[in-house]
Parts: sequence; structure tokens; C-alpha cells
Amino acid sequence: MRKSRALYAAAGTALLSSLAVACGSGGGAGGSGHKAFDPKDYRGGTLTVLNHNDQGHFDPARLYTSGGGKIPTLVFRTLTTRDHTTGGPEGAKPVPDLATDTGTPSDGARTWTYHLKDGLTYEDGTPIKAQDVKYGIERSFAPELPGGAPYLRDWLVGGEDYQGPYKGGELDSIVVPDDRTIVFHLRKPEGDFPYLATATQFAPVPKAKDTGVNYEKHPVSSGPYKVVSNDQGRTIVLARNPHWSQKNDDQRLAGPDRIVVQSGLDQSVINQRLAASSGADARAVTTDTNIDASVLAKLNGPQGLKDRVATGFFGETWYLAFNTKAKPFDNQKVREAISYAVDRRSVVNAVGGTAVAKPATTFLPDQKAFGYTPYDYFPGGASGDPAKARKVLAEAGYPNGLTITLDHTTSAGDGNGPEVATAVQEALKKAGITVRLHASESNDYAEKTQKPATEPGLFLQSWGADWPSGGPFLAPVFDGRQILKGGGNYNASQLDDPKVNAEIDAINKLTDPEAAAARWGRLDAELGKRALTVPLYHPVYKRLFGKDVTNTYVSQWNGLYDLSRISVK
Amino acid sequence: MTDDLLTDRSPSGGQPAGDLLLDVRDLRVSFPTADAEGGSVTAVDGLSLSLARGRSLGLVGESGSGKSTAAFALLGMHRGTGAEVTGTVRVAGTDVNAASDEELRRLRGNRVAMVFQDPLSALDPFWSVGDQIAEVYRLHTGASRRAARARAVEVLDRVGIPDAARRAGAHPHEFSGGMRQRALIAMALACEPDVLVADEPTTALDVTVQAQILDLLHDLREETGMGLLLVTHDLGVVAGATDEVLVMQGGRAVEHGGTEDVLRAPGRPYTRQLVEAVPRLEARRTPVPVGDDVLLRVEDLHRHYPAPRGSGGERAPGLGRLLGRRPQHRAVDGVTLDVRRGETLGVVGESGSGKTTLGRMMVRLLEPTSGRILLDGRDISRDGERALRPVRRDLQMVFQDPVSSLNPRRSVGDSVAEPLLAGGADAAAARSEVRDLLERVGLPASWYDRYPHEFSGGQRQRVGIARALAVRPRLIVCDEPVSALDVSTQAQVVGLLGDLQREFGLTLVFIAHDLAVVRQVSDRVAVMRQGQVVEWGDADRVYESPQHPYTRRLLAAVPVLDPAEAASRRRARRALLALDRSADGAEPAAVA
Amino acid sequence: MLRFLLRRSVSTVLVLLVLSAVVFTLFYATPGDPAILACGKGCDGDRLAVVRHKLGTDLPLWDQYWHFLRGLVAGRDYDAGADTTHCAAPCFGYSFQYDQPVLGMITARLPVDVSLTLGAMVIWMVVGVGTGLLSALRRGGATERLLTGLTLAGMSTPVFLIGLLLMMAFCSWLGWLPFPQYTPIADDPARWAANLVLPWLSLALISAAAYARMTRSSMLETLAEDHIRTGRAYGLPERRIVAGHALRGALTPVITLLAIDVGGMLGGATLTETVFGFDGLGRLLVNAVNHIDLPVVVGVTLFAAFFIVIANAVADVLYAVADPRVALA
Amino acid sequence: MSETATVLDTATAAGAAEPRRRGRVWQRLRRNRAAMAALAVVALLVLFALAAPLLSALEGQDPTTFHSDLVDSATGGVPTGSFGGVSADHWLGVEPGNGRDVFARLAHGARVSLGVAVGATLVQVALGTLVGLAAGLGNRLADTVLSRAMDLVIAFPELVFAIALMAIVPEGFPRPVLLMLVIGVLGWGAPARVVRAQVLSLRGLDYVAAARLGGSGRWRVARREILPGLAAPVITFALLRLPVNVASEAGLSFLGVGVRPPSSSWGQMLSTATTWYETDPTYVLLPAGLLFVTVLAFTVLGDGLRTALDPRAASRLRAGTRRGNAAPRRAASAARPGAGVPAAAADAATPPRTED
Repeated sequence: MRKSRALYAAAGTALLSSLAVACGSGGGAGGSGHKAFDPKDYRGGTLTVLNHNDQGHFDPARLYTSGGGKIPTLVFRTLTTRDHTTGGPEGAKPVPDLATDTGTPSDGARTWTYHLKDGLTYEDGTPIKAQDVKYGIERSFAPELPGGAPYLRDWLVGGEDYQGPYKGGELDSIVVPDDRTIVFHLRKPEGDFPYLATATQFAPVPKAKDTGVNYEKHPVSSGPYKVVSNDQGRTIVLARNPHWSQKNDDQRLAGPDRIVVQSGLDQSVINQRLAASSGADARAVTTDTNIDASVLAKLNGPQGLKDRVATGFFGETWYLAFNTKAKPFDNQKVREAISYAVDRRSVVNAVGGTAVAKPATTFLPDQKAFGYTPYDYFPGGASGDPAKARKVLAEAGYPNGLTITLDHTTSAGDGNGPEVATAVQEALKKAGITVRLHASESNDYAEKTQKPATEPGLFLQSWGADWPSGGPFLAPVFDGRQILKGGGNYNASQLDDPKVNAEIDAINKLTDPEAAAARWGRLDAELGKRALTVPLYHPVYKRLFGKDVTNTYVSQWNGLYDLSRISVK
Repeated sequence: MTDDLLTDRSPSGGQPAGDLLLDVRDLRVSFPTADAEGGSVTAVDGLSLSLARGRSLGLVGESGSGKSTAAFALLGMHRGTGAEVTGTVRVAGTDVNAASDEELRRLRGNRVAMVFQDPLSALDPFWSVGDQIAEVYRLHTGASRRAARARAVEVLDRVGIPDAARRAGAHPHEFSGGMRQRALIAMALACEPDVLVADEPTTALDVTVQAQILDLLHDLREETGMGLLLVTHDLGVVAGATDEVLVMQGGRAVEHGGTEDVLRAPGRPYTRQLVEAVPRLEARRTPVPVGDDVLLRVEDLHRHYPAPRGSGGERAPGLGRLLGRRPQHRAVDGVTLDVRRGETLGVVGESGSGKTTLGRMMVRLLEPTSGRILLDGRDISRDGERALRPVRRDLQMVFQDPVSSLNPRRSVGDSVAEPLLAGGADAAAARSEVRDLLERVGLPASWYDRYPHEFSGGQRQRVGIARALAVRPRLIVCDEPVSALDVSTQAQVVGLLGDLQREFGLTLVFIAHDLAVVRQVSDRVAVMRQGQVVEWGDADRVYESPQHPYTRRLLAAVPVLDPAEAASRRRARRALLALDRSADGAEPAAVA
Repeated sequence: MLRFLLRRSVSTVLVLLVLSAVVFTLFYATPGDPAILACGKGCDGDRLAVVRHKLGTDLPLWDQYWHFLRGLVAGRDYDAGADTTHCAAPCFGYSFQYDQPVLGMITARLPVDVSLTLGAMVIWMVVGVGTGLLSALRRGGATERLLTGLTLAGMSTPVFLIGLLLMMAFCSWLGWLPFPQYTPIADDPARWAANLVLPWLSLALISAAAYARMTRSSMLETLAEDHIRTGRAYGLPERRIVAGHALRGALTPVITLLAIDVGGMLGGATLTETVFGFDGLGRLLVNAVNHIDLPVVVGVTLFAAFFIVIANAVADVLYAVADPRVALA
Repeated sequence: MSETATVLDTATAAGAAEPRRRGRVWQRLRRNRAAMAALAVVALLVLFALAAPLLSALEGQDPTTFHSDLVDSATGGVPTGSFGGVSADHWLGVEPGNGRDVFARLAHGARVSLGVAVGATLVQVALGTLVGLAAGLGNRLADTVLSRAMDLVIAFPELVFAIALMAIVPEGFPRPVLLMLVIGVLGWGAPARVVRAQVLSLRGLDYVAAARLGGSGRWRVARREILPGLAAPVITFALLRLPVNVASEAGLSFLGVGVRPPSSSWGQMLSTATTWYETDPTYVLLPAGLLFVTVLAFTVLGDGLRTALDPRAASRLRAGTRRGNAAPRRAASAARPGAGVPAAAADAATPPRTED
């Protein structure tokens, strides 16, 4: 039990960004393309994706995506998927993809049954079978193919010890009674299973075509595009899959004939190119690079950049994490003083200004799907309240100030990078708290901050949920049973309150999302009083796209426009 | 220039100017100085000279007398360098100073050709010798490539390059020093010039090769009738090679006349001084009474070096060679000698004969590869630096190069005091002793604090001698102590060494390439060749009845001051050469 | 020549061995476990152990090094459970981060650096040597002073500064050129060139300045040599002296330096790649260092070293070819 | 008394004579107008760096205080006001994003940039002299091994190794010192080669042989005869190397492996400036300009000193007899082909470039 819980975490936020993974949730304003949508006008052409981070592994077993990902969803169809068809709040809900519905729960949500649609085929025309879906999930258990989300191991019966199909035979908790039916047996009630079934692990993999670690070079497509070439995740060229039919896929439009993903580009170069939008760049987008100051300044200029920015919100919170087992952060007054002192305006400026970040006072993202409940128990205004902080600090027993160390990464421009750290340092200085900075390379940082034994007292951290629900957002961070001694711990405060744990269990049993959301919100507000974190900001995604790109509306699931519906002129 | 400053007994003085190949009137050359603003130095100051067809003129002077500057002015070489040239220079009918660049260019190498001191650097290392000659020939005659090539082979053959057709394709570095100078002369001959200007053509060469080159120039002049202007510091060279001589001092001509007249009866004190200072081969040394007491003995001494890559030398066999064990060059190859207490042992030999290596092993600056060095019967050949410490005081050395033998960053007094201080003397005592020593070698004691750059070459050599004397050594090895000095200074330094030897009871080993100098100072002489001593014995015996053919060849090559004697020697050399050829069939130039 | 090649090969191997050992030791001392990265999020002790075994990081350093060396010669198998990955000789290792043979990653990026280097080389040779020759031949005049000034300015501008300013000027303000993006020459030669113009220029400018200085001093030195005086004394026209006699001597050291510089650059032009966002060897290395991707670090470093050592040998051969006095042994 | 007097006498005499030599160099340097201008610039820069706390206090600012009110958060943090927010309070404007004072940061950055460069140069020269001396004075084996090591160190891409080294050293280590050490430790090859060559040529000189004959031990010879002769080439080398090190530091900071915030260095300012060049060009041009001027000034000064120390270059083209004609330069270097980089490449005249 404990061990399986360990699967929740590992690999920190750095990994999230470096592998272009989105742990996601939706909500927020839906943007939309600047042209009226009519897919028939916009078939053909080549869409270029200019990215900073490599796509990394392109094996469905190894991808860690939210709602099927941006590029993976073009190639891998899954049992369910996020709702691609709308930019509204409905986009945060799972919809059927390969399956005929989002799943039928039974046995108190411990058993989930799916039926495949008719006439589904791979890129070579062979039919997709339920056995292939099972095999695809089993592959993700193989230690040789690490990288996927931990939930399957945690939820499926026998998952924690299963070693994958290469060594471990079959996984009995997935039952395939016939070619088009698949049944999952879970260890506990999981109302969120349809959300999980959007992950690429739920894509079918024909056993005969499995080449192990080399499968990612040419994964067999079940989606509208097939892989023409994959240069180690740096350059991926996708072309239309002739065997895909829109008849049994109501989610994807597949406008462009070809999609070329080019990564490893400098972020400023991406913005410059998209702003200039000349040549092939006119039909280009980026899925991982926010606009920077140079674009912001020109936004209202004659180039019309304003109309070429898509704005979305990803359910993510960047915060100051306290280790309450470490002095002086075991003292709630100290934590409160820091909460008062923090200058959110300079933090927001440090990551790019109000256009790309919203100051946060709650841990839950300010989106309905998460159950957002506004609160601000330690109001510091826009730029902190040093006077109040000093007072609280004196109450805490430090009338003459305090010297503490703040850990951060060396990654410039990141929310846990040196800029934000200095902003915090400056703000606390005004409150009489001297902050020493200690930087680590991002992988070291993740390793260090995620192990209670080595966890620093105060550090910059972020959390993004894997799907738009309060559960995966609060549980890993505040559930005392998820304190992982061996590493991969995200419960930085090391809070282990039976009352909190019980409340989490209770909400998990709820099957009504609305009711669950309300209670997650209440739990968050309750936790906020204890000053276990200092929420700093929620990111805003602002992405530039080329001038000949259309239909760029933003998914409420992960805050990004959906490549499967974008068209180019 | 006023005429009474010049002693002119020129035989060609009365010839009409029109027949003259060279006619220089009141030539002045001055250079702007690098440091002072607007200042200049006058290198040649009112020189006049002339040269008729088939005649040869020697331009003689010590360093800095302006002789080379004058020679360069004949070809208009100062054009474009910032030097100021006035007066008239007519060469083969062309007024050099007034000629256009193009006229001047057509003159150079065509009507007047020049031969330089250092043939290695004077030839383009990247081009084959034949191509360089052919290029000059084509340039001035417009001949075809093939014809030019043939001409190159022809002139190379004329200057005595064996197998000229093949050797024409070789690069300068593949030639020996003498061969290079021949090649340069061949280049000069290519266009059959009217005048050949040779600027110290033999200074960089060994004495035997020098003789060959001078003979070649002589023969060429007789054969082609061209005029020869020979610039040299060596009166001996002029004696054998020119009809007339012009002596320069400080940029001015001080004496001009027939070679024989000037050398026999110099009209000016300066010329007389020069002539007297020339060491004479026949001058004997007053023998110093010496016992049989051996101070230093070397036995079967060897010193080998790895040969430079790509050169010949002895080759390591097989795999060793492939893996880079380099062939060995035997600098000293089995020398056995003894030095008796109180005597002067002269060591002569041409460059590369191993004499310097031998000298440095004697004072144990170098460790021998094999063999023994016995000082007072004790073998010191393998002693380490520490064991040598006490021996160091006994063995000292005077070096050749007065520039590099003194540390430029220390005052000369400090340099001389260094061995005393290293030996533990206190500073004050050392200082007073050094002042005495300086006075003893003929320098004012007050110069203690001066730096080497403030001294002339001869003065520096005196400092070097004082330093060697400071520790009261028993043996001093003098390695070419005078070869970098002008003749007049040479005589003074040699004299000083003799005085000191008597005064301090020193034993000297005197290493030099100049046979005349060696004879002046030595009781016994060893002749070295290719790392070996080919002959050694009493100086008089070796010089007067040489046994080894090499010694004979050496002695025959030494230039003499008497032109008549020089002519007879030239004949003797021819005979020797013929003898050599028939004897071993070897090409004598291989020595060069 | 044979002897030269043999000696060179032996010394090359030695150099690379020493270097690989140094780099190996250096990085083994780094904190952080590459297996965690390779394993990804949600990786516990058992799975980590499997990954460690596959990567070989569970072995002592000495064994790892030994495996690496053997892999170079004989290839190597990476045990990945069901199917073992074979990395054919010369196996430079297997990337922790990408699950790819390092050699493949290197060769995929090599065209970027080759394009960068060769193009830049042409520019800096033409500009640098031309400038150097001109200022040597126009010695003392206003031309020389101007060129010397420009050269100094060129040398004083850090390469990333040049790149930034060029992009500012040509892409952003003037809009004459696209923001550089690497296009393989096989795809579209025109676009390849258009995209590379700015990187070439920024890479070439500083080298051009250095080469101009070197060419100038080398030319002046050669012109001061005695054989040039001989040429003048024999009436050779100035043009012929310069072109026929001085140039070869003056350019010999320049050409040999060129070989070495090109060799060094082929191993990655980190700053230029960074400024222009090119994905070449330099960026690969920086990225690998940041992610403790040891095999990539070692592989790229050795690969770069290999180029440099080869370049040195080429320089020696060029030198010998250019200068008849040098014999290769 | 008399002894003291003599010693004093000797000392003053030596002291008086040495300045004569130095005096000549200084005179020649003074006539070089470009070098004098460069010297003035260098002096100003050094003053700027040394007086950084004073200057920023004079301005009334410090390099780390945020001024969020002076930047426009909505546009990502562009300073309000023209020329990057230049005002009476902020002489050179404020940093975009956080509003820190640019003048104060430039001044404090100068300390890092110059300090690291000077420190690294000292490390390079010290290590290089040590290794060069050991190679030049040691036996054949030591010389071969050390020379090979020099070839290696010179040949290998400094930047690549610097990045690698900077990444693996624990974070607690003070960054400027680390930068200094890394740049220094990777750059000793060239000075070692210069020193070795100089030692070899000095060692062959007769006055060294004379000192040995005079009974001076190995160390006494090294100290009294050889070390003084290394001063000129080493100083010249150091001065020419300095700008290269300034650029190295900037390059490393630009790549993000240099000093850590909140300290500033010019290279680091430039790396953050890259996203601002369109909206706040002042912020790019200031550190860029300073960097350029610094490198240029040191280069010109180094050049000038080299010419002043070696005036042969000036009078090289004079016609006339060349006495003591040394072997041509290339013939000498041709004697050891296969020795790695040709001698010309190691010429201090062209200091190795930082990158690429």
C-alpha cells in the first residue's frame, strides 16, 4: 500500500517542463481562433510546431500526458479523451474516444467496463482489438519502459507487483471477454477512472508490432496521423493516416496534411519567429513556449499580434513550500510572517508579468472544476505587508529578525528559478528576514526536495494536477499517507492529520463531480489557515501562433489550443 | 668629404667614366632613427668608388662601417625603406638614384647581381633552386620555361654543383652551406651580369668552403669579364680575391688603392691597425715551459644526440625506428686528449666538428654519453650537480657570444660576483674583489653597476673573463672567445688571456675555428673533424708539417694577406683538390 | 609517412584514453542519479534498480569505464528486459535521457556544426586573410590603421554579442532575413544558406579578426625575410614577390591553424548554437551536462577530442606539404 | 656599517638601473597614443569596479532592491519611462522585470567581471609558469609529458569543459571564485607553453651555463637567472589574456552557468537582456558596450605593451647587414613537427579565442 503510494510522485516540476508534459486540468476562459470555423475550407497544408523542449519518448507507454497530450493525441487514440470539440467549460470533461462511452462503473466504481467502437483500424488497415488496449496498458508496467503516470499501478488489482508483459505474463485485473470489450478491476473505488482513461497508456498497441524500446521510433497509429519520421523526439514528422476516418472519430478534425514538430529551439527564437510569421512560420504554432516581453510590448502594434495570441489556463500553482519538520518553519507564526511578507507583484514580474501569471492566495487553481474557493488569510496586498510580517515574526519569538535559506533551481525563467527566488528574498528583507539563496541544478533539486530526509526548510515548488479535479491536486500534497520517505514525496509540509486524510478518502468516494469539487474547495480553504504553503501565482498560458493558423481555440483541460482541430491556410 | 682624408692610390683612378661598370660619386645614405624624433644616422658619408670591366674591388671595414649599406645602395635597395640616399650611383650606365622603378627592376639581377652573406635565408625555402634561377632568367630574358630551366642547370653546373640537372629540383635546405652559396652565385650568373656585388659571401662558411667559393668567384671573373665588388670584414679574403681595396671607417672611405699596395704598406693608421691585427698563421707563440703534469684528461669521450627528425644520421633499426626512436648524431665520437698544467691547448675545427661539445663536457656542463673525464686523476664524468660543486671552482669557461653570456637583467658586477656569492662569500668582500677583477681585465672598477647593454662586445668579453677568474680556477675553457669580435678587438682579448695565464698560472683550452688565432695562443693543438680528433701535437709541428690530409686542406684554405701568396695557395688548393678527387673519388663539397 | 601515421594513431588513442578517463571520473563525482531521470515520474526502488542495471550505473566506476572501452571496440548490449538493445561498435554509450545510442545522437547533430563551421570558415578566411594581407601590404597608411582598428573591434566583440546584434539588426529591425532555423542542405539549399548567413557571420567575425592579425604579422615577418630581399635584388616585380614568394610562407602557419580551429569547432560551437537556437553538438553537450546524461557528455567530449586530434595531425601534414623543409616522421 | 652601506649601495644601484630599463619601456608605451587611451579606459574601469559601493551609494541605490513600481507588469515588466527608465534616481535606468538599478548593477557587475578575469588570469599565469618551468627545467620525460599535457589543454574546447565543471561543483562554493578557478585551471596551457619556450631559450643561454659553472644550484639558477627573464613575456601574455578571460566569464554567465543571482555580472545581465532588446534596447546596449570597451581596452593595452617590450617589430624592415643572424623562425619551428600545434598557433600574438 505504502509502496504503491510511492508511485504518485518522483520527477519534479523540472521534469514536467523538460519533457513537455502537462499534468493538467481545465477551466478558465476559452479563447478561440480569429476566424469563423469551417473545417472544410481548411484541409491540407503543413502545420509546423516550434517547441523549446524535446518531445522526448514517443512511446504511448512512456508518455506522461494530460488528457492525451497535444501531439500524442494526433497519433494515439485512447478509450476516452478530453473533449476536443469545445473551448468552453465542457472541455474539462472526458468524452469517449475509442470506446462507445466514458465507461460503465460497477461494484461501487471498483469495476469499469468499456466497449470499442465499430470499424476502428490502425494505420495499416488492421482492426483495433480490445486485446491491444490491454496489451498497451500492460506494456506501461514494464520497467524497461518507464515514464508513465503512476495511477495504473496504484489502482489496478495486482498492479504494484506486475512487471509488464515481457517478464510478467498478463495482468489478470484487465479482462477482455471479447474483441470489443475490456473490463478493469480496481482495488478501490475510483470515480475518476474515465479521466485516467484519457492517458496514452490506454492506446492500443498490436503485440505483433511491439519492438520494445524501439517501438517509439515508429509507433503504430490509431489516430488521424502516422509517424513519418521521429528523430529522437527532436523532429517529428506526421502525415495523414489514410485509414483513419472521421466517421468514428468525432473529436479530431485533422486539418493539415502534415505536421512537423521541431524542438530544441530557443524560447526567444520561437517567439521571434512566430511574431515575424514569415514563410513556413506563418503556419506554425508552439505548444510549450509562452510569449515573452518582446512580444508583449508589440502586442497592440501594427503587426496585429494581439489577434494571434491564444490565452489559456492550466490548473497549476507555484508556491513556497515549507518543511514543517524543519526549524523555524515548525512555528506556524514564522510561516504566517513569511506569508504576509511575500511580494506577489515582484514574483509575477519575475516570471513575465501579469500577462502570464496571476497572483495566487489559494492553493487550488482558480478554476471551477477544481472547486476553487477564494480565501486570503494572510493578506499582504499586491506587494506584501512587511510591517504586519514583522509583528507576527515578533510574536513568533523573532523580534530581531531571522535568517533562513531558500532553495531554488538554476533554471533561469522558471517559476522555481533564481528570479523568483530573488524576488522573495527582496520582499522578506523588508520584513527583517534575511534570506540566503541556495540553487541546485533542476534534477538535483527534484531529488533533494522530494525526499523528506534531504528536504530543505523552504523552497520553491509547483503542483499541477493530472486532470481537472481537486483530488489529484490536494491529495499528493496534503495526504499524510503520501509522505514518501524513499523519494518522490510531494507532501513537503509533511502534514499527517488523520482528519485531513479521512476527508480526502470521503471525497474520493463521491461520484458527483460538482459535489466533490465543493468539498475539495472547503478542504483547501481549511488547509490554507495552517499556512503550510505560500501560494505565489497561477500561470497563464499565452501562446503566439502564425498568421495563417486558424481555429486555435483553447482546451479547458490543459489550457492549450488543440492541435487536432487546428487548420492552416 | 675632403680629399685629404682619403688616401687614394687607385690604379683605375684615371680611367674615363664611360667604361666604368660602377661609378659612385659622393654617396650618402642616412636612416631615420627609430627612437628620437626627426633624428637620423648617416651610415654612408660621401663615398665615391668606381669599378671597370673585369676588375675586382674589395670594400673592407669593421662592423658598422657602412660597407653593406653602400653595397645595397648600388642596387637601389634603399628605395622605399625611408632611407635618404644622395649622390650619384651609375651602374652599367644606369643612374640608379634617378631611374624609374621599372628601369631599376630591369637592372637588378640582370646587369648587376648580388650575392648575400647567408645563402640559406637568401633563397626561398619553398622553391626548388632550379626554379628560382629559372624565374630570374625568364623575367629578364623572356625565355621559355624550358629554356630557362636549361639555363638554370647550365649555371648550376658552371658553379660546380655535381649532377646539376637533378639537383636543380632540390630545395635550398637540401643543400649544404657551400652548395647553397654556389647556387646563389649561379643565380647571379644566370643573366650574365656586368657586375657582381658579393656582400660577405663567405662569412657564414667554414674556411675550406670559403676558399672554394673565393676560388670560384675568381675563376668566374676571369672567364666572363664581369666586375666584382666584394664586401668583407676580412682582409685575408680581400687579399686573395681583389685587385683593389677600399677601406671604410664610420661610413667614410679612408684608404683606396691596389690590394697589394694597401696590405703591404697601409697608408693610414687605421688600415695599418687592421692589417696588424689580422692573426697570422705563421706567427709562433713563445712557448711556455710546461711539465708533463696532466691536469685534465679525457678518454674515449662520446656524446650523442638524437638527430633532428628527417635528417640522416645513424638509424635505429626496425621497430624502434618505426616507433620513433630517433637516429643518433655523434657530436663527439671517441676523443682522447690530455691537458697539461699551465699549457694552452688549442682545439680547431670547422663548424659541426664537435669542438664546443667537447669543451662543455670538459667543464662538465654536459654529461658525456660514454667515456671518462679525469681531473687530477679523479673521474668526474658521472658526478651529479652536488658532487660537482667543489670541482666547479676549478673549471671555468669563457663563452663565445658576448651578448648571451651576460644576464641582461643584472649589473655586470653582480654577474661577476655571482659565483663568489654562490660560494658563500659575504656581499661586501665579493664586491671589493669584483672591483679588483674588473680592473684587472681592463675595465674601470666603477663600472660595477652598469648593465651589459652599455658595454661593447670586447668589454663584455672582458667581463666574462673576469667572471671566470673570480673563483680562481685552474682550467679555463675558452670557447671561440674572439670570433664574434672585430679583428682589432680580437687581438686585445687574446693578449689579455695570455697575460692572465702567466699571472695566475692558468691552464687554458682554447677552442676556435680560426687557425691563425689558435696558433697564436696554443702550445699544443688538436684538430677536430666530425666528432673526432684527427691530429694533435705541438702547435708548431701541426702547423708546419701536418700529417693528416684534412689538416693540410684546412691550412691550405686559410686566407693570407699577401696577394702573391694567396695566388700560389690557390694553385696549391687546385692540386690538392685534384689529388682528393683521384684519391677517394669523393666530392669535396660534401665537406662543405 | 607511414611512420608518422603509426605514431599519430598511437598517440591519438592514448590522448583519447586519458581524456575519457578524466571525463569519466569527473562526472562520476557528480551528485544526482541519472537513473531517476531515465526512469521518470513514478519510479520506485525496484524499478529504479532495473534502470540502474540497464544503464550500468550500479557497477563501480572502473567497471563502467571498462565496459565503455570495450563497447568502443566491440559494441555493447544494453539489457532492457524483453529485448536487448545492441549498440554497434564504435559504441560511444547509450543516452540515459533519450534511450538512444550516443553516436546516433551525435551524427544527427553533426550536420549542424559542419554547416556552421565550413561556411564560417570560408567567410573568415576570405575576410580575415584578405584584411591581414591588405594591412600588411599597405603598411603604415590610413588603410592599415583603419583595418587594424576594425580587427581589434572584431576581436573584442564576444561571439554571442555579435550574434545578438546581427539578429537584432537583420531579422528584427530590418527584417531582411528569417530568424535562423537550421534546415538541412538536402531539403533546400537556398534556405539552408539563408538561415545560416547570420550564424556564419557571427562565428566568422571574431575568427576573421584573429586571422587578420595573424596573417598580417606572418606576412610582415615573411616580407622581412632575406629571400624576399633576394627577390627584390634580382628585379622581381613586387606583385610577383608577394604572390610567388611571400604568400606561401606567410600563409603556411595560417592554414595549419585553420585546420586546428576547424577541428575544434566541429566538436560544437556552443555559444553560436545557443544564440541562434541551433541544435548542434554544443547544445547537446550543455543539455547533457544539465541532465547528468553521462554517456552523452563523455561521447560528445570524446568526439570533439577526436576531431581536434585529427585536426592536429592534418595540420602537421598540411605543414609538411606546404613547407618542403619539414619531414613527417 | 660599511657592510650595510655596501649592501644598500648595491640595492639602490640595482634598483636604479632596473627602472632605467622599465623607463624605456614606459617611454615607448607613452608614445603609443592608442595604448595610453586604453590605459586610461582600463584605469577608469578598475575605478568603476573598486568604487562600486561608493558610486551606487552616491546614486542612492543598491544593486538588489526591487522597484516593482517602475516597471509595467502588464507588458512583462518593461521599465516605465524612456531609455529604460532613466531618471534622476536611476542614472542608467532600471532592470526590466524587477526594476533593480542598472547603474548599481553594472558597477557591481564590473567587480565580478573584472575580478574573475584578473583572478583567472593570475591562476593561469601562476599554473602556467609553474608547469612551464617544470617542463623547461625538468628532464626529457617530464618535458615530454608536460608538453603533451599543454597541447591537450590548449586544444580542448575550454568552454565545453568549463560548462561541465561549473555544473558539477557543489552549489555552496562561492561562484565568482569557482568561475575564476575554472577559467584559470582550463587556461594554463598557453602560458605554460610560452614560459616553457622562454625557459628553454634562456636555459640555452651562456649566462645560465656560467651561473652553473659558478657553483649555483638548480634552484638558485632558476630563481636568479631564469625567473627574471620570464617577467616580460608573462606580463605581456597576462595582459593579452585578460580580455579573453573577461569574454570567457561573460560567455559562461551568458550560458547561465556563471554567477548566481542576486549578484550581477555583465554576461549575466546580457543573457537576461536578450529578451528585451526590442522593448528596452538600453538594457542590452549598456552591458554589451561595457564588455566591448573592456575587452578592446585590454587588448589594445596588451598590444601596446608587447610592442614596447619588443621594439624589434618596429625596426624589422630596415635594410642592411643582419648580424648574429638567427635561423628563420619557421625553420626553427619546423624542427619539431608533430609537436601538436605549430609554433605560430601558440604565438601569444593571437591569444586563443574563447569559443567556437
